[in-house]
This record gives sequence, C-alpha cells and structure tokens, in this order.
Amino acid sequence: MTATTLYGLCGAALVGLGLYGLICHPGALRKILAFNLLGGGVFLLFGVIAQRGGGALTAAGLGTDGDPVPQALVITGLVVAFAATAIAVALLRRLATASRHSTLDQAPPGDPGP
Amino acid sequence: MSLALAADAFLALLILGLAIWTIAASQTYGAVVGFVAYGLLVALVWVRLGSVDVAMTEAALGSGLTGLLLLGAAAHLAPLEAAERQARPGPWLRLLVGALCGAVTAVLAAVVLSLPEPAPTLGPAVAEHLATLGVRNPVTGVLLGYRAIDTLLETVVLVPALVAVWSLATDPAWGGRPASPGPRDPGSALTLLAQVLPPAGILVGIHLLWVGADAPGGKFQGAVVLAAMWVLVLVAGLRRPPALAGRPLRWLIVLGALVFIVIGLSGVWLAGAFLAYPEGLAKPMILAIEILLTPSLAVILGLLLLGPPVADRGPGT
Amino acid sequence: MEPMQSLYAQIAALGGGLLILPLMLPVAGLLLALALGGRWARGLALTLLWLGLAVALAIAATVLYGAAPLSYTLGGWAPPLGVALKADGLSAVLLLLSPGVLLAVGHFARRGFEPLDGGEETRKSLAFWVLLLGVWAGLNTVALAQDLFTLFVALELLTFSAVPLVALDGRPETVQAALRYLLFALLGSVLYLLGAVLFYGSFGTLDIPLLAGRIGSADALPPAVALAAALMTAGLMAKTALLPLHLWLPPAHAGAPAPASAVLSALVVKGSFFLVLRLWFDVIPALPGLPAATILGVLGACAIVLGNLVALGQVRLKLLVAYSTVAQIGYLFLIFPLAAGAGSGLALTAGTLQIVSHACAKAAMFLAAGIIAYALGHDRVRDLGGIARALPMTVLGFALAGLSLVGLQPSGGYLVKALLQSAADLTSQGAWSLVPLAGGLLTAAYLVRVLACALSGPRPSIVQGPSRPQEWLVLALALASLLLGLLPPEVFGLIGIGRTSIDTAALVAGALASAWTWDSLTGSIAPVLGVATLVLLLKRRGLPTAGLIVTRTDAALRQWAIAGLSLLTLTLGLAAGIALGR
Amino acid sequence: MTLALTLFTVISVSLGAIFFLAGTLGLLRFPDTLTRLHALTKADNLGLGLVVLGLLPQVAWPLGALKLIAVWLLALLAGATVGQLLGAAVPPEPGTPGDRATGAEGQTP
Repeated sequence: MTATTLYGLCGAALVGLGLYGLICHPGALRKILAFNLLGGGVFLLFGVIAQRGGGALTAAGLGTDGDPVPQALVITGLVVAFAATAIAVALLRRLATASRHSTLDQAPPGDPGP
Repeated sequence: MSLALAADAFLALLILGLAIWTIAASQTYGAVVGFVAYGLLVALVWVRLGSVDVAMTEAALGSGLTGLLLLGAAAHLAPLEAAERQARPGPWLRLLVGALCGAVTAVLAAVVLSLPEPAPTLGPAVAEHLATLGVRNPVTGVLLGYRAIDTLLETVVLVPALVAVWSLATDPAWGGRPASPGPRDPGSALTLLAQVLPPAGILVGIHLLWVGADAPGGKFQGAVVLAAMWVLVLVAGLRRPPALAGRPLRWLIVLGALVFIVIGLSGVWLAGAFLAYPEGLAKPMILAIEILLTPSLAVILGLLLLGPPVADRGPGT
Repeated sequence: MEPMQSLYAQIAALGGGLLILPLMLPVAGLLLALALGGRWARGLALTLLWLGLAVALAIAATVLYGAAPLSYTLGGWAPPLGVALKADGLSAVLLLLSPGVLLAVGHFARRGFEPLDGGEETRKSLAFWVLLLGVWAGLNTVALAQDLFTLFVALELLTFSAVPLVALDGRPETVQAALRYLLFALLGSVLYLLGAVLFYGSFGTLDIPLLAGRIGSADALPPAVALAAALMTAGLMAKTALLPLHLWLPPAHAGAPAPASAVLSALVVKGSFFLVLRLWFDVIPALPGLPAATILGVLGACAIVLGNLVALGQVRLKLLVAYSTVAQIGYLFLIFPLAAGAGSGLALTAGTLQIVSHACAKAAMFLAAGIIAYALGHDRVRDLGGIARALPMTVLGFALAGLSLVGLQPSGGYLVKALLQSAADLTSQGAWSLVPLAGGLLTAAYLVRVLACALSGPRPSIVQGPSRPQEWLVLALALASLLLGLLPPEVFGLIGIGRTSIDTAALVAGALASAWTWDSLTGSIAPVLGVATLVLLLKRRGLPTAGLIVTRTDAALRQWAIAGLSLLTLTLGLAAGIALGR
Repeated sequence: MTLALTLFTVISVSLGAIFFLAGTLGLLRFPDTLTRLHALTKADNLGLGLVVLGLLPQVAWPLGALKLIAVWLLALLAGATVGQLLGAAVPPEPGTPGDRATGAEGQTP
C-alpha cells in the first residue's frame, strides 16, 4: 500500500464524484465544476502511472523522477480543460443574461425561429 | 516510512473531503471556494508524485485561473440558483446514478490496483535521447521535442476556443472591449497590490520560462503567471481591457503558433522531418519557440478569462 | 496507365511528407484568418479548401495506385517516443470527404457570412470561417494521427470549433443547445482520455500499431484493457450521439444556421465515429467478442427505428432532418456485430460508404431545409404548401437526397444496404438485414410526408429567395450521394488499402452485381410506393396514438440525468461484454 | 553544529504550527467576520514566518532561502490585501465605531 496506489484510489474516487456531480446536479455551473473534478481525477491517474514508471530518470540524474511522457500529456490536458471551461462559462453567462436560465433541461422562452 | 504514508493518506482524505464539499455544497459560491482549495491541494499531490512541472500548472491554471473564472460566474449566476433546484432529478434517479458511479469507481480502482507490476515506462527512452535535444528537463524535452505536434495542436486549439468565446458577443459589440473584470471602486488595497505585485510576478514568469529548459518550469507555467498578473491589473482597474479588433492584438495571439509552424517546417529541410531540430541547433530553436509562445499564451489565457466583447463604451463598464 | 504509375511513384517517393500538408494547411489558415480579420477570412478559407482538396486527391491516388498506406514520423522520432502520421484507405476517404463537403457548404455560405460592403469585419464573417477551418483541421488530424492522445487533442479541436457554430445566431435556445452539446461532448472526451490513460498504464505506449501488436501478442490481457476499450467506445458514442446518448443532437443541429447544421451533421459527428472504427478495427481487432458488438448493433437498430419514427412526427423541417441524422447514425453502428469473423471486410466497407453517402445526402438536406426556412420565414412542415412551385430545384435536391437515404438503386444508401445484407448472409446473422429494410421504409415515410406537403397548395410568397449557385450546390451534393453506386468499383478498392486480405473493390462489385436485376429493382421500389400511398392516406388523420408513445420515450431519453444514466450503464455493460467475450 | 540547527528548525516549525492552530481556533470561535479576519491574518502570517524561519537552515543558501522568504512576503502582501477587501465588503453592525449609518466617521473605502 504505497503512496502511489493511495493516490490512484483517490483519483478513481474523484472520477466517480465528478461523474455523479456532472450527471445529477441541475445547475450548469455545478456541472462545469464537476467536470473539472472529473478531469482532475483522470489527470491524477495519469500522474500515478507516471510515478509508477519513474526511477529510471533519477538514476540518470536528470530532472524530476517519474515517466515524463504522462506529465507532458497532463500539462497539455490541463490547458485544454481550461479552454473548455472558459467556453462553457461564456456560454452559460450568455444563456443566463439572455433567458434567466442556468439549467440544461428547462427550455428557455424564445420562438423556434428558422 | 509510515509517517510519510500517514501524511499522504491525510492529504488524500482532505482532497476527497473538499471534493465531496464541492459536489454537495448547497451554495455555488461556497462550492467554488472549496474547489480552489481542492486545486491547491491537488498541486501538493503532484509534488508528492514527483511531477513538479504539473504541480505548478495545476496550482496556477487548474485552481488559480479556473477558480477566478468560476468565481466570477458564481457571483453572476447567484440570483438564478433558487430556480435551479426545481430541475433536480428525483431521489431514486440520483440514488441509481450514485450507485453506478460507485460501481465505475470500484472497477476503476480495482483496475488501477492490478496494473502490471514492472510498470511499462518511456522514462529510460526519453532520458537516453535527451542529450540530442540539448535540454535537461525531460518534460520540456517531451513537450517540444518528441511530441511537439501535441503542443502545437494544443496551442492551435486555443484559437477556436477564443473565437468561440468572442462569437457570443452581440453584433454591435463586435471588436469592442470585454467588460472589466474588477469591481466598480476596487479600493486602495487592491490598487496597491496591483502596483506592487506585477513587477515581481512578471520577473517570476520570465524566470519560469527561462529555467524550464533545464529544471521544472516552462512556457505554460510562465504564461499562466504572466496572464495572472495582467488580469490582476485589469481587476484593479488600472488598465482597460484591450479592443479585440486591434490588429496588433490579433497578430500577438497567433504569433507563437505561427513561429512554431515556421520552425517546424524549417525542420523538413534542415533536419529531414517536420518538427525536427537540426543537430546542435535544437536548444536555441526550442528556446526561440518557448520565448515567442509565452506572450501569445499569456494573452490568449487572459482573453479567455475576460470573455466576449461588450459595447465599446468609455472606461471599463 | 504507365506514366500515371511513375507519377505516383514520385509522389510516394516524397514519402509521407505529403501528409504534413493536410495537417498544416487548415492550421495555418485558421491562424492567418484570425490575424488578417473578417475581410480576408472567407477568401483565405475557400482557397485553402480548394488546395486541400487537391492535396487529398493526390494522397488518395498515391495510396490507391501504390496499394500501400503512406506514413510519416513527426520530428524524426519513431513511436513509442514520437507521434506518427499514417494515411491508409480509411484516412484517404475522410481526407477527401472533408474538403469536398466543406467546399460545398463554404460556397453556399458566401452569401450570409460575408464581411460588410466596406470590407469591415462582422461577428459572423470572422467566426464562421475561422471555425470552419477549425473543423477541417480537427477532421484531418483525426484522419491521420496514429497516437491516441494526439487524437484526443484533435477531438477537442473538432468540438471547440463545432460548439460555437450551433450558437452562431445567438438565440437563447441555441445557446442552451450549444452548452448541452459542449458538456456532453466533454463528458465523452474525458471518458475517452480515461481509456487512453489505462492503455498507457498497461502497455507503455499510445501508438495504435504498437498497441495493437502488444495487445495481440499478450497472452493474459490485464483487465484494464476491457475497461479502457469500453470507456473509449462509450465516450466516442456520446460524441457521436448514438441513441440513447442523442439528447444534444436534435436541438443543436436544428438550431444552428443552415451551413453550420450541414457541417455538424455531415462531418463533425463522423469524426468521433471514425475513431470508433480505428479502435475496433485497428487497436483491438480480435478482442471485443460478439456480446459487446451485439450491444452496439442493438443500439444501432433502436436508433434507426426510433429515430425515423420520431422524425416522422416532427413539426419543424430542421428537427425532422436532425432526427434523420440520429437514425442514420444507427446504420454506422449496425456494422459491428456483422464484422465478426469473415464479415469484417464487408462491414468496414459498408461503414465507410455510409459515412460518405450520409455526409453528402445530409448536407444537401440541411442546406435545402435552410433555403426553405429563409424563403418562407418558418419551417413548419404542415405549412410548406406549394414551396415546390416556388423553389423547384431546392425541393428536387431535398427529394434526391432523401431517396439516397431511403436506399434506391444507384445511391450510396443502396450500396450500404446491399453490403450489410451480404455481410449478414456471410456471417449467418440474417436478423440484422431486416433493420436496414425497415429503416429504408420509415425514411421513405417521412420523405413522402414532406414532399406531399411541399407539392400541395398554391405558390407561397417568398420572403428571401436563394441565389442560383446555392440551389446548384444543393443539387450537386444530393446527386453525389445518389450516384455513388455508379463509380467504377476500383475506386472503392481505396477503402481496404492498409488492411490485410480485404479486397473492397471486389466486395462492392459483388454487391452491385445484382443491383439492376428486375426483382431487386421491384424489391426496393415497390415497398417504397406502398409506404407512400399509406402515408398519403394517413396524412389527413394526423398522428396515430403510437406516435405519442414514441415521442414520449424520446423526450424521456433526452433528459440529461437519464442520458447520463444510460452512458454509465453502457460503459459498464460494454466492459462486462468485452471481458466475457474473450 | 547541525544538531543545533535541526533543533532550531524543529522548535521554530512547531511554534509556527501552534500559531496556525491558534489562528484556526480563532476562525472557529470568534463571533463575527471582522474578528475572525483579524485572528486569521495575524496568526497565520506569524505562523508562516516562523515556519519559514525554521526551514532557512535546511535550504540551499542563498537561492533557496531567498525563494522561501519571497513566499512569505507574497503571503503577507496577499493576506493584508484580502483582509482589507473582505473588511471593506462586510457591512459593519449598528453601534460599532465603523458604522456609517449612525453618522460615525467610517474608515475611507
């Protein structure tokens, strides 16, 4: 039961929590929050896999230990997740100002134009 | 050793507690504050997992800028919160979804525990060829050397994301200035912070960029710190958000990615493959890409935070 | 053929270098269009699309005549360290299809998304063209990349460019539809990423050929593989809007402006399905047994039946066409149970042809629906009275595209039905061949309903008529899908290149052999006429009660919590199916 | 020599931890926002200062030490600013000196 597997279980729990929040919470902002938790959980699993693959680099005396490929992928994933959150928040703020709505199921007023 | 394990266990439990608070809190604003704290603790976990580059990115971007974005949205959407509760799914449905999420977590945890024991890794392969790239930080080596296409595509993904945010403006407001993110009268304390901190922040950002070649750091972390400083100045109202139709701003946004493509294409003739670096010239080229990419990324991340343009009326409305 | 051979030899000698162009053309265009601004964005996009079509033709010709896929290692680092690009038959088809359909949609959108007279940039004139190039860049990267994480970034590029297209008009319900689409697509891509994480954790590489080799040669597969394949498949199904995960598609595709709806339905949805093909045919070909494939097949069949039935009852034309997309996506997933064992060549060819045929037909239908909606100011099917007299070519284009979806003789739809039929016979799973027949009849039903409304009644007053080229484009797209079967069979050989022992040219020729016999002609036209008369009789008596049950189940399925629940059950079901199938 | 240094570190860091504990106790126990704010900013800044002081000998001199001190200064600056902003945002209860409603001279925003 090393620290790595501990964080692996923590990541898996975060994925479950994020999925629950993303599916069950009516408010769109809470869904965006849950999406960030879910993404964080997946990246944590990536980090655990990076840590398991470590050791070789410390032997070579280079930079941080751990497999650098998953670390690079997580950095790229974080920036993509931020862009996704920025678009979602912009859409939600526009929806709230335009139709006083902030959920996905209730149909906002407005004629179904062409 | 068990003391460190106890510390890790305590940290993991703290993170799960904050995550449960983020999901279960009744008030959205409180949930977002919990999320920011959760993000900072996850950055601590990344340090424990030996990924310092990711720890910096998670702290600055994952909980810092994302937290600022969500705090602004939570404040903006507070009046609509009461109406959201009617749309809550029924208790039985929530129970069923909870059970299935539990099942997914259990299966995932079992699978993670049973990952093959001699963990397959690309660490040695990265370490072996790192010398030819001239950088000593393996993560920068992967980001700009072996998998340069991912970094290029990821910088390019930010451009449609930015246009997506801008396209939500009303037609007359197009090309105008985004709303200023700060309060009407920010008060002397915030103005003082916005005057004292940015010089040091910009220095830290550039240091992160520069040190990234050989030690944990790099362009994403530097760009995020620079973007944070810019947004701090805007929140304090010392500067107005830029007009989005400005030609120089548009070129600054695409400058980094264009230079990346030009250097990549030069690799076809100089080093025999797209995104390859000629012998001996790898480090200067990588640094050139990083130095030119950082301002672009900082501007894009800041503009993503500011949101779509509002009508171009007077000082920040 | 001799000089041609040497020409392709020279192009092939260029090595995979040719593969950089489809990647960099849209990306450079995207960046320059933003920097140069709305004045130049349209011109830049259209010229690059023409250039891209030429490059795609060169690649397809080289792959076809070289009879071998083109590959290229980026940065000179071979996988697993680096990322490789590969253009096999499947990629060449998608590389050709994307610029083709985008050019038609781009020229259709010259009017309506152009800068102001003084060349001054407007919101729509910049956003539409930058996002169109973003969609193209995403699709080309999905076609070429051989690394699961690069494919993840390509999917995100595709989604970030498609979501704002939905809300380009700015109406509140389209903004809500765009937000629902974005959140569900993000849920899908996170599950896909989780699958990629588990693959990397088990095999230490994300490169498709290496992964396939290590999965194939591993004797005791770790349990992570079954869960990873299930997660990736479920995530991609959510992004492809396969029933019951289709909650976001109808409001998003119906609410978007006409050219955007065409791009969304014809191409964006196909990008994520392309990755399902890559996953099931390239990464884990032998792994998922019949149980998991049957789950996909059953969902496809339900999508065909329920999607068409709900389309039959729709009030608005654009929603009808959107539900037709939900149904046609069912055909794509019908191929997986038929791909078991000997049928895999037939199934793969059927899936690829369905991608091409549906893309052209659906683009034509959405553009025609857009023209009708602008001309009448509304798109209520019941009040389309006499539009056929006012816009004859548009309604003709709509009808021809509809006939292709029904699956009449020379059309792509017929080819897909014939291939599925022979795959079902080959793998002795006859039951599956009934579903395309039922789908064809239901498609004929709602097509006849629309045409009946369009032909009856006096000529209406036109609010804003389309320009002549716009109508020609609709006709061209419809004919492209209708006459797909007339292409020489060798061209279809392109699909099988890069896969061992699949001669798709012969398979298509076999399926076409019985196309023009008397009994197959009557076999496909007679039931359509029967359905047509039935619909005309029923038209006056309105929706039978059965229709209410169908619309109510669809409305229930399209609630967010229920869709999330179905996604979780599907993920666990697929994981169990794959684990049991071994 | 190193024994004295490590001893100094242990004492200083544990003192800092105690101050953090005091600050958190103040957060839970004090009645209203302003007093909680007071407790937090005072105790945590001092606690962090002691922890940084304690860690100075363990860290590579001079770069590591300067970074630690920079962290402490940033925490001070941020804590003070946030304290001011939260203080200004909280409406003072009637009758207390800072109350503008009863015409008493309030602190300038």
